[in-house]
Amino acid sequence: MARITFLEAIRAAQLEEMQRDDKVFIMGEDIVCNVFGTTTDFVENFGLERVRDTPISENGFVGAGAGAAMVGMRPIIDVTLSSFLYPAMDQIVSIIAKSRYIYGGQASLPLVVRSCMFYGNSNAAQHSDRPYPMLMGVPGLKIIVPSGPRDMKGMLKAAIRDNDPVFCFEDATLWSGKEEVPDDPDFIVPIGKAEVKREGTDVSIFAIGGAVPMAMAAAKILADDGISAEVVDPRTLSPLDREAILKSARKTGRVVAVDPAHLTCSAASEISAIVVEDAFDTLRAPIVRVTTPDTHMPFSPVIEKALYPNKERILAAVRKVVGLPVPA
Amino acid sequence: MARITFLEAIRAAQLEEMQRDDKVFIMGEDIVCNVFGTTTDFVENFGLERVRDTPISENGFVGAGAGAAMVGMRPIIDVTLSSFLYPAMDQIVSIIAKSRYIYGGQASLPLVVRSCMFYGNSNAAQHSDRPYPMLMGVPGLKIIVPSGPRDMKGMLKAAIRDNDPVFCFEDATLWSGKEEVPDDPDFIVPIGKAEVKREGTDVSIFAIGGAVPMAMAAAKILADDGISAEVVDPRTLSPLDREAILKSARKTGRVVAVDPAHLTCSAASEISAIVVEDAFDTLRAPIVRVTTPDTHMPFSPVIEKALYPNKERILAAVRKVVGLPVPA
Amino acid sequence: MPDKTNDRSLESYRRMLRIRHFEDRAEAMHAAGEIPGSLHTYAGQEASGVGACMALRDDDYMVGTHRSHGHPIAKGAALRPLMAELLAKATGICKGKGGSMHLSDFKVGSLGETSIVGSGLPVAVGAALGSKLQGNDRVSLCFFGDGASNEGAFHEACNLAAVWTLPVIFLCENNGYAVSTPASAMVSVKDVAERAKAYSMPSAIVDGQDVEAVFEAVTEAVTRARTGGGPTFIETKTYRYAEHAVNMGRVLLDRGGEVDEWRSRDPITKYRKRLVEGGVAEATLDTIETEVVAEVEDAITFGRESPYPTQEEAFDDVLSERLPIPAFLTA
Amino acid sequence: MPDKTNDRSLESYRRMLRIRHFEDRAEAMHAAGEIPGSLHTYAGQEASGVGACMALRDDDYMVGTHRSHGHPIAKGAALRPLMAELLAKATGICKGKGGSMHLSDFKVGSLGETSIVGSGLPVAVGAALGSKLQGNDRVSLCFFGDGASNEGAFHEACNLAAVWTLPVIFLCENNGYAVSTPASAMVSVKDVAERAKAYSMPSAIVDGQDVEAVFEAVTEAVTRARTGGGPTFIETKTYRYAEHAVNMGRVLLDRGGEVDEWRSRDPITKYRKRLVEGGVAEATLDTIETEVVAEVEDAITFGRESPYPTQEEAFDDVLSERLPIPAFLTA
Ligand SMILES: Cc1ncc(C[n+]2csc(CCOP(=O)(O)OP(=O)(O)O)c2C)c(N)n1
Ligand SMILES: Cc1ncc(C[n+]2csc(CCOP(=O)(O)OP(=O)(O)O)c2C)c(N)n1
Ligand SMILES: [Mg+2]
Ligand SMILES: [Mg+2]
Repeated sequence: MARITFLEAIRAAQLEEMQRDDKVFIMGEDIVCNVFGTTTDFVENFGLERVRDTPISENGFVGAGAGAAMVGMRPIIDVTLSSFLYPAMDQIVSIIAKSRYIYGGQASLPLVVRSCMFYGNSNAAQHSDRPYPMLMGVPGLKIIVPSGPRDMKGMLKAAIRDNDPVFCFEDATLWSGKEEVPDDPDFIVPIGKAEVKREGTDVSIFAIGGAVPMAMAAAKILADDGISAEVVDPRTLSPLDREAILKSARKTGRVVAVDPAHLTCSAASEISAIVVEDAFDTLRAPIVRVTTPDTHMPFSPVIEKALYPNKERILAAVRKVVGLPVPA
Repeated sequence: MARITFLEAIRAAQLEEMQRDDKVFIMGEDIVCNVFGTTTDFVENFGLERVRDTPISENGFVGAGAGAAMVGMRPIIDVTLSSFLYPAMDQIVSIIAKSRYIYGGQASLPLVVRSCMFYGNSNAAQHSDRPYPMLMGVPGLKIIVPSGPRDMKGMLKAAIRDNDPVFCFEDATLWSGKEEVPDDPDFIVPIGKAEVKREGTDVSIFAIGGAVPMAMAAAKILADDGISAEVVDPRTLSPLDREAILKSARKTGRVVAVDPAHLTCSAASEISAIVVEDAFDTLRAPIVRVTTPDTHMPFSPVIEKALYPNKERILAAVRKVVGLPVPA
Repeated sequence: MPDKTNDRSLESYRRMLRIRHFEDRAEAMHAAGEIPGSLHTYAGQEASGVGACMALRDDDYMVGTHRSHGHPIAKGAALRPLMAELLAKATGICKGKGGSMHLSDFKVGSLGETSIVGSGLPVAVGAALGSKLQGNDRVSLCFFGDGASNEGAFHEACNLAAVWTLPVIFLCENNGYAVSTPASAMVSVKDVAERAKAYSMPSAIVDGQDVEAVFEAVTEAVTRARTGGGPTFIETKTYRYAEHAVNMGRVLLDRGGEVDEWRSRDPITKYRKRLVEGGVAEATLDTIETEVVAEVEDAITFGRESPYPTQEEAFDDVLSERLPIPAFLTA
Repeated sequence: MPDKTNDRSLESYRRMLRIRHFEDRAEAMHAAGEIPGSLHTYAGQEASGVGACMALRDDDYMVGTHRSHGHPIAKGAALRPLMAELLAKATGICKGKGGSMHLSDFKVGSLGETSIVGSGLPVAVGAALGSKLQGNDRVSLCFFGDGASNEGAFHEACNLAAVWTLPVIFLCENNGYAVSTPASAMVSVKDVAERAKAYSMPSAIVDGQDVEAVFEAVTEAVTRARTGGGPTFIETKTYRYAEHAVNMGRVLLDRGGEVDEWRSRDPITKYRKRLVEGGVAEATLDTIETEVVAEVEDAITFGRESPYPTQEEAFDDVLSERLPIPAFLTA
């Protein structure tokens, strides 16, 4: 066990898996110079073949990752920021998601696309995306959004070992947070399993990525008010752990879904739809979504910050679904 | 009034608007040769400058449309099939959706992207996409999915006159259907308004694109069973007509959402989430989504057809929410 | 003609004939309603595919396009699973899930015929990267059209292969058209091979109707690639006889006498003549043709007698484990 | 030096100085925490931007990049709204919604500095298409970097401009690096301008530190474009003195003596020397500098005294009508 940051957890996962399996390699823009600190000492450890700078050609190198995976490699493809996934969307949807199927199982694509969601930093609309919901409707992809160093390390290791393409969305608001993380090189957090981060009985708060610590903080405050909030982190958004979502929703009968993505067609919308479809009988209140509204992210920090989910909005949503007055 | 097909309605809308406004032009792959019949006689009428074949460069010519719009033109950009939108995703999200905002309102992008959803025809996973939900979470875009020739003509004309970027998804399963369509060159169907295609009191069926005729057929059968189904076509998916959705949901208390897209993060999911969030008190049953499951579209017709929504699945869903036994 | 060449020549002839007969029959079966979906035939271009693939080893990689029948046959794929695929059967090479635009036989290194124009190019580069990282000497060849050379994916793939010195052969089959648009109007260079200069890549332009010429050019490129010399760009000048795809009569432009002119240089007829002139007995070639016809008929019979996939198979191969079958299909 | 040239020379000098002073102050204000977000400075590249824009008419179009301060100033934008933008104020040229990577003044034809690498190229082509369709003679110039020339968007834009004979100038500012990676490792040609051949486009390589040389090359391209001769590719060899963006110390490679060497050819110092040698009085140039300094300080004061946008403004300019404000913000 060591107390490490989210970024250190990424590095540790990559390091251990590259040591374990020489089919694993990493490529992306400015990987060698290690912009964010997730590849410290990698060139020294693995050389420039396995730690590979790419030209600014997202569609090209994401697709090259697909090709390399098809012939037996296990690429980690670092697409610096999630906003740079759009140029690669064709290879993502048409090749990575569909090749196994379209060739009747002949193709295997064991690859990981890592991409950071860099929002809340005054980097304006073209650099602040949180686009995982876009990919949730694309069959053939797995999607993870870890909410802390422990999950980050365990799930990224699971992703690298997975035989299917996994998209790992890394919430930069979590980068510097620290947690105890196991050193065991076989420590794995399985893909596809939600985690109850806090047990409760009155309301289920489903929270994603950077919203998880906010939900935990809100739950603490709610406890003081006598409200027992359960915090559930789906962790994997594709495939969603429907059973865990329904179990918690059925237990509490009240649901708040917190999601840093834009409101419409968000993961929060999907969770809400699942609950009302399959746990309606136990539902005692409206399901409230706490998301980023459907506007772009402005540069000016004075108007950017208030747009994302925060503890206060979660508290207000919970108070609404449990029937308490919401302070103005 | 004339009885025309969906494809003829597209042609008529384009023809009239190009006659009305010389800022309107159309470009796309194989536009001149008129593959689908939506530009018959256009070259003769408007010449090769305004009816423009493009190279196979979706990102390039979609972006060129954006640039042309910024300097005062009103392009209709024909992206033959929706599966070819992915290569253009960067220009769509980073430029078309965000330019007005990021430049503080200096940019105007009055353009239309038309794209056909060509599914159910044994064209396999790479050619059968219905990807509008991907764009519903992108602020700055309007999205329409007309369900018949009348709406097709009226909404496309509205889209061409609109000062914002409008994505028009054309469901090819509707291509040959005919309807009476007004000849009036100022006949417009406003963007942003849902339409109650059939009034009812027991259940609200929200249906999109090609699912609308199925929902109407189902409603007819249900009427024989004594069930009064209301069929609501949102028509515009962005911005969704929340009021109309909530009004119908509150009236009937029972909701079925039918959507040819994949289940997860679909428009059906969003409609469901809106209803349970804002019309919970009147909701009397689970909200059932009838969508395409989260698998790719296979080539083999014997296994492709059953995957899409159909009348039988809508009937089963309605029977479930109204509490009737669902025949096995 | 030395024996080895002779073997290769006869095999080239056989593979070209296989493609031609396979497609002639497929077209008829499509017209008869037996084959669903679209069908983009390769007739006229056989020398390009076969000449190129004959220069590859069995374990080399090849990636192709929507015009997908010719490439895997050229690479040596067995016909039964290909025809069964066209017939949408469970025994198809893609289990009936890919169809005419995706005939791909991974066993012979055919890593995917992909129907999104340009999308195969990065994949081919990635396969070559795999070879490099694994330290083997397999090369990767990518077929693509004149139209595809206008896609961004083409550009990014070429640059990647060049800066990483990867063993890739970019094989542009310039058949003069992309659906209805002539290359002369859409590609901003006279010869697509000009574009190789943008990547400091050696290039060659060859007569795509001459299977030997293609073989020779590709052989040189393969040698370069296998010995660490990096990528090569080859443009074959060729022609498709038919419309872009079946039932696209509307876009069958009036190509004037062009079709006849190209037919007069038919790659199979031409090669047969050359073989005969080179001393191969007519009877040998007739036997090959008889065998090919039988092989195609056998594939058709196999396909026809094969079962369709079951509904559950629609949920297979999305991920490495089968997805749960939705309730509405199990009820 | 004839008068006209002299006016232009002094204006060139003024604009280069504006950029330099504007950015020097912006950097300090960023370091002091007054300017949020990232900041990519243009210092070292001023001659490239100014030389190019001086060759344009006021009503010509220009599209740029994340390194967005220099281009609009070069095109003649007023400094107040630019500085107010950096300060995230409502009076900013983008109302505080774009920030440092997006300074764009549509009034002077600056149609967008876009921070997604390569994404401005298709837009510039589209603006040129607009000119052609409207039958006017406005040209469209697009700045982009060496790194951007590896994006698919670059390729598609060039081909489109070429086959449609559009009035576009592709101006590649080759500063040798894309973040940490040298062009020599990532761009598969020695000179990016080589890539013009892939589009049958005339090209030129110019010393990007020489504002006159850039002006001349672009003037020739503008004449070609304006008279229906189609696109031109121009590569300016230039250099950025600073790290890729402020606070990116980690990727400030050890560039050896390179920085000093380039500083010794500083475009502003060089040009001042040349003007003086050409007979311009030192005092004239000093006055310009004094004016520029005052102008920058005025812009800073304006920006500082301007109000921040209100929360509601976050919902403006998404569409042409303001979006409804969500309840959680109005409560
Ligand atoms: C990204 C994309 N855009 C458009 C299409 C539609 N389409 C299919 S084949 C084709 C023409 C391809 O031309 P070329 O690359 O020359 O190949 P050819 O058909 O001549 O073999 C087009 C436009 C597609 N499949 N994918
Ligand atoms: C599509 C995309 N990929 C990556 C980035 C991150 N990024 C910003 S600037 C830059 C380097 C650009 O290099 P170049 O085009 O040479 O311009 P320069 O910074 O040298 O002016 C990169 C990789 C981005 N903004 N957009
Ligand atoms: Mg072609
Ligand atoms: Mg650069």
